[in-house]
Amino acid sequence: MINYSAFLPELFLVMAAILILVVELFLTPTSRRTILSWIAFLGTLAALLSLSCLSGSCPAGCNLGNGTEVAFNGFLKTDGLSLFFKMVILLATLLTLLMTFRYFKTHNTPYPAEFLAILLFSASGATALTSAQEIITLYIALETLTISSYLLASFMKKDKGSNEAGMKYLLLGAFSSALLLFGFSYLYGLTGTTVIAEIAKSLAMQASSPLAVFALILIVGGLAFKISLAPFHMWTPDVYEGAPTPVTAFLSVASKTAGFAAFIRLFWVGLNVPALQPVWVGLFGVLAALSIILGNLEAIPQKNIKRLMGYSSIAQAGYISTGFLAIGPMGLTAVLFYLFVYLFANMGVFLAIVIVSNKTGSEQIEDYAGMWKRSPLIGMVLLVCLLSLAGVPPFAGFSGKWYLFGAAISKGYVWLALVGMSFSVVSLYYYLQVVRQALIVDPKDSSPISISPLEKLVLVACVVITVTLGFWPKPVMDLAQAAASSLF
Amino acid sequence: MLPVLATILAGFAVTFNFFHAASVGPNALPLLTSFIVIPILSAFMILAAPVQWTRWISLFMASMELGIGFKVFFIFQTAVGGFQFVEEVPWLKNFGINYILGVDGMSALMVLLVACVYFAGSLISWNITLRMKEYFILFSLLVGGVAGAYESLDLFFFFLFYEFAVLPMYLLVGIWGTGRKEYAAMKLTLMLLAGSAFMLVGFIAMYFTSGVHTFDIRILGDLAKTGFNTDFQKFWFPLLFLGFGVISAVFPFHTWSPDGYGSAPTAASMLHAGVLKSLGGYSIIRVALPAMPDGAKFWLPLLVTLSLINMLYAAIVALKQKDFKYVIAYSSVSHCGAILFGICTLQVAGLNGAIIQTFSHGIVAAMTFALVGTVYGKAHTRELIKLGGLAAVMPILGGLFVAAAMANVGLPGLSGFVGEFLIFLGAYKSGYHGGFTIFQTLFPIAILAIVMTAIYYLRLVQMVFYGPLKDPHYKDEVRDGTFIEILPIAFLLVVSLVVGLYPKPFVDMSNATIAPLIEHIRGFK
Amino acid sequence: MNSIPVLHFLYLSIILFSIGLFGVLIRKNAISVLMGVELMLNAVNINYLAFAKYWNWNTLTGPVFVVFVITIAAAEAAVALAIIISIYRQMKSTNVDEVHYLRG
Amino acid sequence: MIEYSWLIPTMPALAYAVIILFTRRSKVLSGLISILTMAACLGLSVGILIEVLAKAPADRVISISWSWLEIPPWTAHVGVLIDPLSVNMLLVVTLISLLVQIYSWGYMHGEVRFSSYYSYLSLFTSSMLLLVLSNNFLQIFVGWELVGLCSYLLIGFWYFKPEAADACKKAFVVNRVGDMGFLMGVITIGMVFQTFDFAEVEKMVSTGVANGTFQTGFIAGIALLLFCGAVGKSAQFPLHVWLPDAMEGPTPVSALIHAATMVAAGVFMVARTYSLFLVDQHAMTVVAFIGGFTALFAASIALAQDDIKRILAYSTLSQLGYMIMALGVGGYTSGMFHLTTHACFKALLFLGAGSVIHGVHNQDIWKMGGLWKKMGITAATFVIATLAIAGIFPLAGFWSKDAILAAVYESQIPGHIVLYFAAVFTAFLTAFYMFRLFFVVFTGEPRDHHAHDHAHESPFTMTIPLMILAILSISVGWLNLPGFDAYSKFVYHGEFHEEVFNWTMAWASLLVAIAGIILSALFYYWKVFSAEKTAETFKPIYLLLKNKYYVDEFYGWMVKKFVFGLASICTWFDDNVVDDGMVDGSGWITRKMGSLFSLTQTGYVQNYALVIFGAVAVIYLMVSF
Repeated sequence: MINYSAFLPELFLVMAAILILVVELFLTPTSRRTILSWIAFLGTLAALLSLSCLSGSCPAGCNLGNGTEVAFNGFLKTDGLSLFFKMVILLATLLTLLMTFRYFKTHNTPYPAEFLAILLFSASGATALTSAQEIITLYIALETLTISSYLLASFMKKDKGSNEAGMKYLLLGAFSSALLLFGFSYLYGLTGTTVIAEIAKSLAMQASSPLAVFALILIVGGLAFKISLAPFHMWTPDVYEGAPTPVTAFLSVASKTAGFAAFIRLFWVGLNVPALQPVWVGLFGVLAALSIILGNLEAIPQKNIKRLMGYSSIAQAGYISTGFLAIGPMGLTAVLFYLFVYLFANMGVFLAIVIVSNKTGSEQIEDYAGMWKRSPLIGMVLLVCLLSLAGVPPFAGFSGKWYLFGAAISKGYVWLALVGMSFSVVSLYYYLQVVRQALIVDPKDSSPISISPLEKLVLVACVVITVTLGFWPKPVMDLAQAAASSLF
Repeated sequence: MLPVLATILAGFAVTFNFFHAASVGPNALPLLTSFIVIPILSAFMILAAPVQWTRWISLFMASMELGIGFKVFFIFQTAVGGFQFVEEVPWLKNFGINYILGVDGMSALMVLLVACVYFAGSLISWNITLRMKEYFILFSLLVGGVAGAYESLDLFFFFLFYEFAVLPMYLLVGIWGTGRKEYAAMKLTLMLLAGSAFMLVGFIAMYFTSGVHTFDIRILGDLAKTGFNTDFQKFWFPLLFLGFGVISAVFPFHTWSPDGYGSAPTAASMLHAGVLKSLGGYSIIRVALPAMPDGAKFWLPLLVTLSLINMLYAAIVALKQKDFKYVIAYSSVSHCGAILFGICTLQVAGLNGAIIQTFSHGIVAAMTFALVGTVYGKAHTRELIKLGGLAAVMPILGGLFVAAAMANVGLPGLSGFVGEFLIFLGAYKSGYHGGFTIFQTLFPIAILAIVMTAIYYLRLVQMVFYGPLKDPHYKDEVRDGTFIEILPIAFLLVVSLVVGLYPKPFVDMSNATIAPLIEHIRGFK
Repeated sequence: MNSIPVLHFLYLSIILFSIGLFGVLIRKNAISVLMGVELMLNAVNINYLAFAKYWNWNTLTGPVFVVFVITIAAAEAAVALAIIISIYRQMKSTNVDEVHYLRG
Repeated sequence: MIEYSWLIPTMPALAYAVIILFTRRSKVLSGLISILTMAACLGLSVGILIEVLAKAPADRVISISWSWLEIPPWTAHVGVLIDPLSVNMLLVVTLISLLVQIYSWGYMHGEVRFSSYYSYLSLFTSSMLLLVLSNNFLQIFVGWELVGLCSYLLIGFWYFKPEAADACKKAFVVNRVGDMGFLMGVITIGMVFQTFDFAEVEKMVSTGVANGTFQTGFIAGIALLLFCGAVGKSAQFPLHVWLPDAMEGPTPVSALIHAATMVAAGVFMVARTYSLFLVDQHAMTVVAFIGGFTALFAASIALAQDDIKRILAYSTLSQLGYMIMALGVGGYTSGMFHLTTHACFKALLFLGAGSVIHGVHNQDIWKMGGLWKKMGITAATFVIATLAIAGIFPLAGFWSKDAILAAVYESQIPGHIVLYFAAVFTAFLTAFYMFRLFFVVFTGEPRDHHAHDHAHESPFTMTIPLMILAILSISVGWLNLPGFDAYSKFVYHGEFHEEVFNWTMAWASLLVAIAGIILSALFYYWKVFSAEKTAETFKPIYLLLKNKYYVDEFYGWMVKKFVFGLASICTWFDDNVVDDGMVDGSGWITRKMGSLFSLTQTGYVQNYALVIFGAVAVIYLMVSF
């Protein structure tokens, strides 16, 4: 008897995807595709709601779960941690869907159904990844996520950029997952098991061997690619720029989150052994610093806002890694909280980008001039979300950074915190360039930008959440702590 | 005129009387919280209300703020001392963050200062027309941030409010500024935040090193003996001093200040120069000194030199400025140097002087910037060569400017004198009692600064107001200040006069903070 | 079968992996790059089987993994070819160096 | 009466506030308010005088204090000190101010800013009285600065005149230089003795010196620091340059501030802190010689000036030098006595000059002449004052000046003989240039007929003060008639000791003075000698004197070269090195690095792959080795 509730959200997603594909068969090419959007939306929503049921706090009082669900004799375990990750990912998916509706108004494609389906598939991959307790499962989930996102990235067949993005993402992704697998294979060779907890056990018994280190580094390389940690970050700007904007948004949040989930499972559980731990902790210190520095520096000269966001996301990965260094509940809490904050800030920005580029057809920063006149709301969103990313009070990014660096410093990484803080000043420079265009410069053409009520709602929500979490982080912090406690 | 006065009185009366009954005693009304909330609330009200109400809302709220400011000042029990009206709300237990507000003598003065400048500022901005709503919203938010920074006793919230105040400044300068406004805005923001980067790391380091895992300033202050060993203090004090120093434009990190103030809109430069800038010295006294006295003493030679350079160097540079407002900006830098100098004396008199000077500089700088802004609004230029003889067409403003200049020069009877005098006393004393003898040689140099100040301010008066009327058009075009323009300036002048004529209550208040602090510090090497 | 020690398999897989790597880094044709990746994956497979032999066959872990790898590699290849085709449609070439419009 | 003494400085201050805030519109009201307050002050002062005289000499010192600011254990007070010295000053100040204010009614008639003028006068008097009544160093410094402010405002009263604008700035800054020293002195006192109170400090000094806690040199140092202030305020060499320029202000102001009262504040301050000076003879010597030198120096300059007010200004300098010298040689009483008499006749001279200027609208003495017939009262009073300052028997100047000469002669300080002869020679010069002034202005033929025809006697508001002052200039000296000695019995430092009047010396100086008068008569009345010819013969000396020894030029050069030179250097440094270099430079570098690094994003997919592989390889090598 399989415990379905362990992968209930994934089920919802997959079923929704299949349903979409099936329904699509019955539609004439001319008929409207809104129903598909609804299916996708509801499916994701259902998955999201199922999380609260699984966490044992169902509003309807169903007793589906009590926080931890295990299936496939332990290969798939849905605990508090993975629930939190799933929540972030699903929220990201929801917002991505919203963007998609807007996006396809102008960039129309003959295959909306496929797009939605693939999006849901890759979302399901991401969510599954967060609860994988075993390497094969982890790998499969990962590939489900990435392979579908290759497709998503290159979905606009007529668009050069999209194609190029798809190709680069694919080749490099395949390459890095090859490295990852190679590393896994040696891990298997060293331990004879693929269950992460078992690996930890058997590694703890043996001394550090060059082979183990080799495997470790291969794994770091393969996974760091997914969260675009320097120097494995180089695909990020190109793909972010080329891919359709909703996909960029999805990648920047969902797949990053999944990547971090994988990291935490593998390293904090599997490789957290005396022999190896110092190696990878030090390694991550370097990588984090490198991504913070490179990401922020290279973002400065950018003209295209999506590319800018690409670089910024590299830097953000670096920040999150500083928390990842501090093994322990505090670090984990910080990471989770920051991911949540990052979700809304980033999504807000990308939604704004989609809306604006729908109107102006441009993604150049200087075309954001005079948003304060054309659409004050978007100006507001850019101000709040970007500055939250820069970590300026009173926005959530600030408290997020405070906890991250706090965690890092608590483990003695003062230098890393100093680097991070100094370069968040640099980041402020390029974020403010956008804000400057949006709020200070006068518009070239001051035709107002129309926003649908739903989008208004979401934008406002992003702003409100980002501001409130700056002042009143408690609710989310409690959630994150609960999640973290499931690991320690 | 009448409606304005009515609004002011109404607003003032509301808070001043409302808090009367309840604000003393253990479970008081949240006096301090409301002091932060009012400006932020006014921002939201302005956002919601139709545009023609904007100025009135802002004025009303500012008057309410003024009421609270005076309330705090009056009902603060100097004899009792310590932190009063404390409000404590647990925020994030496991991160040791609590929402703690409270004022001791020093911050009570600062609260009054904030209130006064906010009030004057919202009057000075009366004639803003461009994007009026946004202007007043940002302005109020700025005040909210500053107010919070002066009241919080928790490093997290201190930092949060401080940077919260920096942000609106960027837009205020960028949108409503003059000259190279965007450059200035970016420079100001980046330099201030760069400084604060060190602060943040330092705070967190204190948090973990202290061992008790708290951001409560009161507790951290007492940990100097047990919590922080000398090496820690030696390492972190300079970084904190740097972070705080950038706020109060310590050499060589002062250049944001002339450009920033040079191009900021009047009210913004008033608030920034008058209130936000003073945060630097304030936080050194509040955070750095109590927690790291050894570090302070170790680095004293360097810090003293820096502050002296600030005083003299800025004064000298001010001598050559061609822009009316730049002179004022540099003079404000120079005065902040005096404040730092007073802090570096580590003497009762000197530190009291620093606080009084902080207060006085706040009031006086605000007054001076208000004057410059008003004159600029009438003469449409700030180039000193083009101005001249304006006293003929604007006698009242001219007279007020002379008064402001004298206050800056440190003329007895105005607030400037008290602070400077105490600072020099402290400087001498810390030399005399065999403590830090470098002062005995340095304080004559410090006093030299008052001569320099006199020179450049009188030069300013002469170039702008005295002599024959440079531009004949002014004769019939330029009028003297209107009631609305005069009111805030006169108000600030009166405050400065009161401090100058009867400093006792103010000094008592600051001493309520300083005397224990000195006792605390004296126990160290 | 038992005569061949595990180490030899590992050498083989390393060699294979390197060849694949070489292909990925050097070959200009997108298809060949893809094939390079496939080679690398195959090296992985060899590893797994070798290690599976080294530990014990009964827990099927190694072989199962190999099966999954092959499947996923196939899926990957399918997607890859689709993308490469649509690129070819656009720029009449599959040379990876000609696809560098996104940069800087 | 004494318990109301605090009213004396407060009332004028209130008058100032009232005028500034309310009655600016109405000239009459403002003027009346100001004058009446001053009358009230005078009345109070007289009352206080009577009360003090009633007391026995021992308990004539009353001091009242209120706490001004406290930093335990250390307190600064604001207070009132009534003793003969302050009473003396009170009378001088209130009396002269009253007269000058009455006089100004006529003189400033038709001035647009009449009200502000009177408000400033009130403010000045109030701060002057604050200074005079102060019982501690801090308060005296406060008053000191405030009178400086008023003098700034009043010199620059006609701010639209560029000269006035320059002059007031100069006056303020030069005074500030002196005040620097003063401030240091005050701070040192405050910190060393933990109090500012005169009496306590005096006590501590006397005991401390006795039991050797303080070595005399230290006290002398403090005394000299204080003296810096006096040098600035009383315009002694080398800080004398501001006073002549201060004549740009309205003439009554010059009479009140820059002749009778404020400039005397320096002398008063030295007298007030006398015990500090007495500790060490070197300090006294410095004081004496600076005074003596200034006296001679200024007198010699006065010989070659043409502007009626500037001549008087230099004579003021020289007379102040006299007083300082007197204090320096220990002639406390004589110094203060000369201060008092000088206040009367110098005020008279200035007011007379004012009335002349009022008549002829001109200040150059070579455009005047023969005014005797036109303006009789002015001329008559003027000649009295001239005789008084020349020190002619039995006018006021005679008695005070001779007292000083005697003091110098009998003093113990090294080189007092030199001082004595310098003083005598100064007396001669004084007589000479004062009568030169008188003859040129009032006697002979009118030189500028147009001006002469329009010349007229001033209104009674102006002439009445002149007459009162004339009477005083004659009679004040009699307070100290030999044997009577009312003044020296009243104002003295330490123990009162009888001074026998030295008649021979008196006659000698009288002869010198008369000689001076006759010589100037030969030049400018009978025209036996030709001034022009003499100037030709001694051209270098003449030019030197005419250009005031080029001191102003020297200072101007110094300021230009050093202060502004330094300023331009610093400004350059600030703009280029600190701002463009450090701040913008770091920004520039960051941006450049950004664009540099972004070059690594070549867009070639295989480069990226290579980087990934390379990174893995490098990391592995780094970790394993």
